[in-house]
Amino acid sequence: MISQFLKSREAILVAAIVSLLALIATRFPAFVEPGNLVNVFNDTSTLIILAMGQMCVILTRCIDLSVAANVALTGMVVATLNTLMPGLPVAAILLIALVLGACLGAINGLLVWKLQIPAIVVTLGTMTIFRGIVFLISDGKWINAHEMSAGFKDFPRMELAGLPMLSWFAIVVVICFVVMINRTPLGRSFFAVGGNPNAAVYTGIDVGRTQFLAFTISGMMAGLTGYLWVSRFAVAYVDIAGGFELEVVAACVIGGISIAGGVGSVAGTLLGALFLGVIKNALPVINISPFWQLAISGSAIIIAVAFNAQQGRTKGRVILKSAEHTA
Amino acid sequence: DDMRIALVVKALGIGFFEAAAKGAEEAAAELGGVEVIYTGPTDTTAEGQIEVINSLIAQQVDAIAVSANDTDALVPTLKKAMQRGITVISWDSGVAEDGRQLHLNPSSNALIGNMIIKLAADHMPDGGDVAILSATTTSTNQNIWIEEMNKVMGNYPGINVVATVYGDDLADKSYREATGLMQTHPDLKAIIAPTSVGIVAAAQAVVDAGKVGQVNVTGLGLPSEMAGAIESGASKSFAIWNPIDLGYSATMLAHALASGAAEAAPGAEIPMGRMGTLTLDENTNGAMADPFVYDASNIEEFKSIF
Amino acid sequence: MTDATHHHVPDRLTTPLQRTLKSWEALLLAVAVAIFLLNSFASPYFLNAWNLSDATFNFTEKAMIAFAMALVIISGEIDLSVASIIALTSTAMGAAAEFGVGTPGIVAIGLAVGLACGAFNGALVTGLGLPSIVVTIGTMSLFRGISYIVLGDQAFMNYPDSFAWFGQGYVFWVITVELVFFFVFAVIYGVVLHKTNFGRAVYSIGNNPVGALFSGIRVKRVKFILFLLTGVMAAIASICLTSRLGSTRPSIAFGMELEVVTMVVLGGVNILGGSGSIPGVVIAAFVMGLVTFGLGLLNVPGIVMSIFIGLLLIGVIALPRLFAQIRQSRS
Amino acid sequence: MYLSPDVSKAADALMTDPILSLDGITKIFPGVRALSDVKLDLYPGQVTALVGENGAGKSTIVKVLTGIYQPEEGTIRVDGKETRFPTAQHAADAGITAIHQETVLFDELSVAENIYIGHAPRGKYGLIDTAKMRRDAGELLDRIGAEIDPAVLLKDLGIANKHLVAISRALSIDARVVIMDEPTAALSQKEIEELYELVDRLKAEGKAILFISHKFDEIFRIADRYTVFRDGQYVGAGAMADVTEDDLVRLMVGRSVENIFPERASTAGDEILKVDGYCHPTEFENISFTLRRGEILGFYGLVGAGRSEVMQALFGITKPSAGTISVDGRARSIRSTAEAVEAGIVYVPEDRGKQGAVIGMPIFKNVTLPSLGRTSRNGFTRLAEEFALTRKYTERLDLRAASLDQDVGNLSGGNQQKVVIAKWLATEPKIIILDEPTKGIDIGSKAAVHAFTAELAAQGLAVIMVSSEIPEIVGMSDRVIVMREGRIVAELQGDEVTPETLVRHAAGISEGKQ
Ligand SMILES: Nc1ncnc2c1ncn2[C@@H]1O[C@H](COP(=O)(O)OP(=O)(O)OP(=O)(O)O)[C@@H](O)[C@H]1O
Ligand SMILES: Nc1ncnc2c1ncn2[C@@H]1O[C@H](COP(=O)(O)OP(=O)(O)OP(=O)(O)O)[C@@H](O)[C@H]1O
Ligand SMILES: [Mg+2]
Ligand SMILES: [Mg+2]
Repeated sequence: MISQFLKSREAILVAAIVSLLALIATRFPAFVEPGNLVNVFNDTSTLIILAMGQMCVILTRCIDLSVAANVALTGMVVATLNTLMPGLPVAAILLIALVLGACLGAINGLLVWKLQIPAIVVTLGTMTIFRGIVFLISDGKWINAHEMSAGFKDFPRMELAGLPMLSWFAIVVVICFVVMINRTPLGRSFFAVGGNPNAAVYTGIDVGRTQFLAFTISGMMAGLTGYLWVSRFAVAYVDIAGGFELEVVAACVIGGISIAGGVGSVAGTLLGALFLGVIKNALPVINISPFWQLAISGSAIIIAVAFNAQQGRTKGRVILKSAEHTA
Repeated sequence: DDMRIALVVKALGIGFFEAAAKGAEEAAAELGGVEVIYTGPTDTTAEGQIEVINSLIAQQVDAIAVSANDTDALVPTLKKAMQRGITVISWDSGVAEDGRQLHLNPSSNALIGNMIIKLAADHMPDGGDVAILSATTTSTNQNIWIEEMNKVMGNYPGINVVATVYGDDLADKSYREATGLMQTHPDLKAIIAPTSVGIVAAAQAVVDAGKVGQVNVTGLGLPSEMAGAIESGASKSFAIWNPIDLGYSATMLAHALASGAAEAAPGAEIPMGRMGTLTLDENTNGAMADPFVYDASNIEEFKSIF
Repeated sequence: MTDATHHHVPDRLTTPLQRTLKSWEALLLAVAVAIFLLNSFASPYFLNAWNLSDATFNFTEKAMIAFAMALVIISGEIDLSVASIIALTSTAMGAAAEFGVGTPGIVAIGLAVGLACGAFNGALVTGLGLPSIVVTIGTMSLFRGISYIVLGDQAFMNYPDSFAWFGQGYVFWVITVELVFFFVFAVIYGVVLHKTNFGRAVYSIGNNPVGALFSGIRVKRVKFILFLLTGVMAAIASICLTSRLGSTRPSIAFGMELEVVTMVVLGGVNILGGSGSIPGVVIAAFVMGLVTFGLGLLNVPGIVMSIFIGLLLIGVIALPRLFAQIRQSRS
Repeated sequence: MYLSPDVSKAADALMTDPILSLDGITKIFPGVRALSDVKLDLYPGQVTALVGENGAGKSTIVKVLTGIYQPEEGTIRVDGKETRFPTAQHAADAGITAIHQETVLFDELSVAENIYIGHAPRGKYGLIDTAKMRRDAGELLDRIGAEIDPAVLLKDLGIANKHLVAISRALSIDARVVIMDEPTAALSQKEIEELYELVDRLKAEGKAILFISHKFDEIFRIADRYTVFRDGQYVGAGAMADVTEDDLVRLMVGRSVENIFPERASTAGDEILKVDGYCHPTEFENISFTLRRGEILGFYGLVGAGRSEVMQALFGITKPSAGTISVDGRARSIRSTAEAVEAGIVYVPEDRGKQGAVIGMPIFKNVTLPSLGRTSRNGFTRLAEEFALTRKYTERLDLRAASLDQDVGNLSGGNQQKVVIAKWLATEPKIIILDEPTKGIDIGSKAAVHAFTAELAAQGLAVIMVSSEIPEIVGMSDRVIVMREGRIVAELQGDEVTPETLVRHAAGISEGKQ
């Protein structure tokens, strides 16, 4: 069991993150202080939440490029609602964000399910459409901190047991996904649909419906993130989370979710997101010129993926008895 | 036919430019027979602005007044516009000399450079570390102001600029950069953000880091967007020129040139309605007015205006 | 089996005309014509040779990359790093120009860097067997990142005057150099994809890479060449764009990769590989160019245009399927 | 045919009511009428064999029965009551379970999950009860005598064990009707025997069994009744006891198939291929043999012996770690499939759908893919030449298709195989490797493939034929090489080639023990 874990992708990611932290600590010891690690986790929370949703989609052999636009749209809607009805309680805002996000995800899902349009095409389209709608409903204008109610802005910052609410959201989402992925028929059917869609049909799993649900879940996470993002940065505008979709996909892939579907784990995804989060937070503080950051994170993605692939490479079949021990 | 003047901004949706558009409309109303086309890309890219300008050329507008995302990249397109008989001026963020007839600086660059460091220094009697949070690496005006600021640093002994970072005029990136600054430089006394997006994000980051009173955020911002930061104390003061006046003046200048009432030559004096006249220097640059400082005493009054 | 009575198997059941009429390209052409007509009615400035000529800049550079991208996508891969290759090649060319290299030298350096970027992608994809979508998400950051390292907040703008020919020159009347490039490459890529053995290999790989390998196709070599081609086409687009802008910043062409992919998909190329055509991509380029130019004349903000493009992308694929489903459920 | 008194038992069976009864079923695919107006009855406690040529529609009716396809017309009755199966789940709920022809399993899920996906036992809060699922799976696997840990991932199993998992999955549903579509194709002799026992047990439990197979010995061993389809149509049914093999074949093919293995005189000429000391780190070692012009060299072994791996190395798919090869006396290094084709070595793979045909491309483009150099000029394709070349070889093989422009994916297995063979013949190779050329192919096409193979050899082509079917090996080969666990263990010639010696070498049973 333990030796199996040590050889797993998750263990390697843990090792990578730990050595990364050690490396950073040599240049900037304060980075690894618990307080700062909490900050890093908090900052990575949105990436974690989105990556969880994206994981479901990628497991079913699809991809959701519209998550960042969904974040922007949901964020703008809840921010607008907040300016119009400052009294609306945060619970209601959260509910609206979840439902709206899920609906947007369901649109993607329906197009994939009912019309069998490839997911990358659907979400490439909805990504621009969602952002366009943000522009239309906001008329291109920003909603700034002073226009938002205090309750709206303060919620993700509220601390519970030393952790901000934003972090707690990420933790709860991860726990929910662990249960959902491992212990519910839906979670298992994600693997079945992505691993072997033909076979899934034979076992009575509706491939399209499962993909639809994956998109809906991804959308719901994007909706949740929409509120968290807007309230955390206290601003809503067309371009928020611009280009974030690729970072979310990168987190999944680094975490060992196979882009071909059917392979991956919640723990891997979480670690993939944390890996990126640590890099992103560390680069500005260890005095690396801002101009180096892009190249470094690009290299990190390539190296992680090359490493992952080397790890997961099928070694071919072992037929020779003499080869069995070495393999 | 109405004279059509296009006000091309860095990106649609930014409060500062929305206010400028108001000023442009005011000028148009005052002049009469002028139609203002307020347009721009949706993200701050030169390519986006070029596409917009190309379609303005196609519409044969009479004048283009642009706040540029890139000093140089717009030049060929704007040159083409001028070849087709369109008056081209830049305002706020300038275009290289070849690409426009004149440039309207919101204020003198030297003055702004001095202003932003002075605002920080005023609240740092014992000196200390300051850092700069800029917009994109390609933003013309930010780069110039920072350069001007560096020139006068000698006048502020004890104050060190320890870092310059770029938030790309994105709220989240600016926020993260500001957070990074406070971590790397625990003794940081002030963050100077000469951009209206960055300054708001930096103020939020200071509040979230619990460093209100420790780190002062200052620079250039809009009263409407900065009201919260002043209230929370994250920012003690900041400056800005009046964007309404800026849009108004740009429109007046464009009209004057396009109607042939004035010519953009070094030393020329061009009337700008209620804003007086603009005097062009040898590079056909002119400056509008001094930036105005906002703090707790006057923020209430201005926050509903722009 | 020689004695068995032979069943006659005809070559084909449809005529070329039938296939053309039923094709995606025909549908798309109808869309293009409709947009053209709508534009002519909507704006008095639309039907003007110079304006239409200016409008071609909206798509020529993207389309040149789209041709190579179409081949990559048909082969079942994707290259998201093209916009970053533009940035890196432009930076290299700018640096060369700073050192006083002449136009031919600048162009040569641009092409070489594009080739190198393509080779890097190709090596990672074919050599290490990594999924191209992930590799190119990585190199997308890496290539542009290198550009940022070199340039930082600076710009290169000392291009020789003759360099302006590529992006600002006219060959004849309103016919721009870029438009000529566009047509030349359309023909080259159309012939390569549809009329050569190489093109056939690309299709076979996209339909079934294992089957192609087991049929004696050099799958890795073909894929590697395809990545080289996108690298080179990105370099050529970079030459045009840099020449048109007259300067280089590391943020050049930011986000262009998705527009290129959109153009390819709108052109009827199956994103999952195996089918698609160059004429389709050519028409898609015109459709996108006409939509953005037509809406631009009405001063519609770019982001609203992108709603139209997004709707077009989904609609053009969804509507025929929707009608087919409705027809099926009726019968 | 008349009922003799000694088959009255079989006649009795006709008296019981069927559990499941299909009538007038029609299923149409674009351009293909896969089933037209067929009927099929399944009776409790009896095994019904469904036989027919490739493409007769056997698998299609299985899919109709299990809710994967919806028929255009016809009725399905369970216990006399008419029902419909809109999804696979509905069929399962009605007590119908199937072992499909394709493996319908999931590599990344555990064995237990593979068995129970879709109907996993639930525990608290409706969550899957993993522990119970593993226990139940373990019991099921025990029941069929499989020694497989239910917790391991499916991808870690060999092909035979995967098949056992598929069988367990079918049994995990408490079914009254069990369908087996060519269940023995991937199993070894021992496992096949165990499967027969299982079928007997299920019969005793009163289940109705539908058994699809191309192997006649198997059908006569376990079936009680038969139903025959031909070209998507029902042609007959009855009791097994009333028919002979010849009768069945006549029903299936519409004519009698005389001689399965062609008479052929050995035509072996000069040595054309010499393989010396081929090794691979994990797959095989020290493979040396020679091949002569006009010779058919059989490669026999149990499934998993590594024959395909050796052949794929010869064809340039995998690289050997040591060893040399020479073709026509010239040393060659084959590092890619393209080089293998250049050297005149071609390979008809075992896995037709994945490796053989390029599904999604039309027949003619498949056939000319490796011969483009011949049909093109200066690298430019010429369609007329392509059609001509395709026609030449597909006609020789009597390919049945709507047109040469048709997608190979719409062809039946046997016809796909013909396209793949045509593709290679068009390259005019020197050496052709046939990997399980008749696997899953009906008896009529099988005879055609055998005749054709003999013809190729007679024309001077050197043939390597990998096969797990002993009659085929014995009937066709001039010489046989037997492999076990990645090694050559015997080379047999002439009278030495008997079923007994083949089995003994392949299983590693020493002379003495025998
Ligand atoms: N999804 C499909 N689309 C189009 N045609 C199909 C499809 N599935 C089957 N067919 C066609 O239907 C016919 C019957 O195929 P089926 O698989 O039922 O044959 P089979 O009797 O099982 O043959 P085999 O013995 O080779 O397994 C064939 O002509 C086949 O090409
Ligand atoms: N563990 C496995 N999982 C999935 N498929 C397998 C597995 N092992 C073998 N197969 C497939 O089963 C088929 C037949 O078995 P296999 O290829 O193992 O035999 P082999 O090693 O080629 O030896 P031989 O050709 O001597 O039977 C092939 O298509 C092969 O790809
Ligand atoms: Mg079948
Ligand atoms: Mg085999």
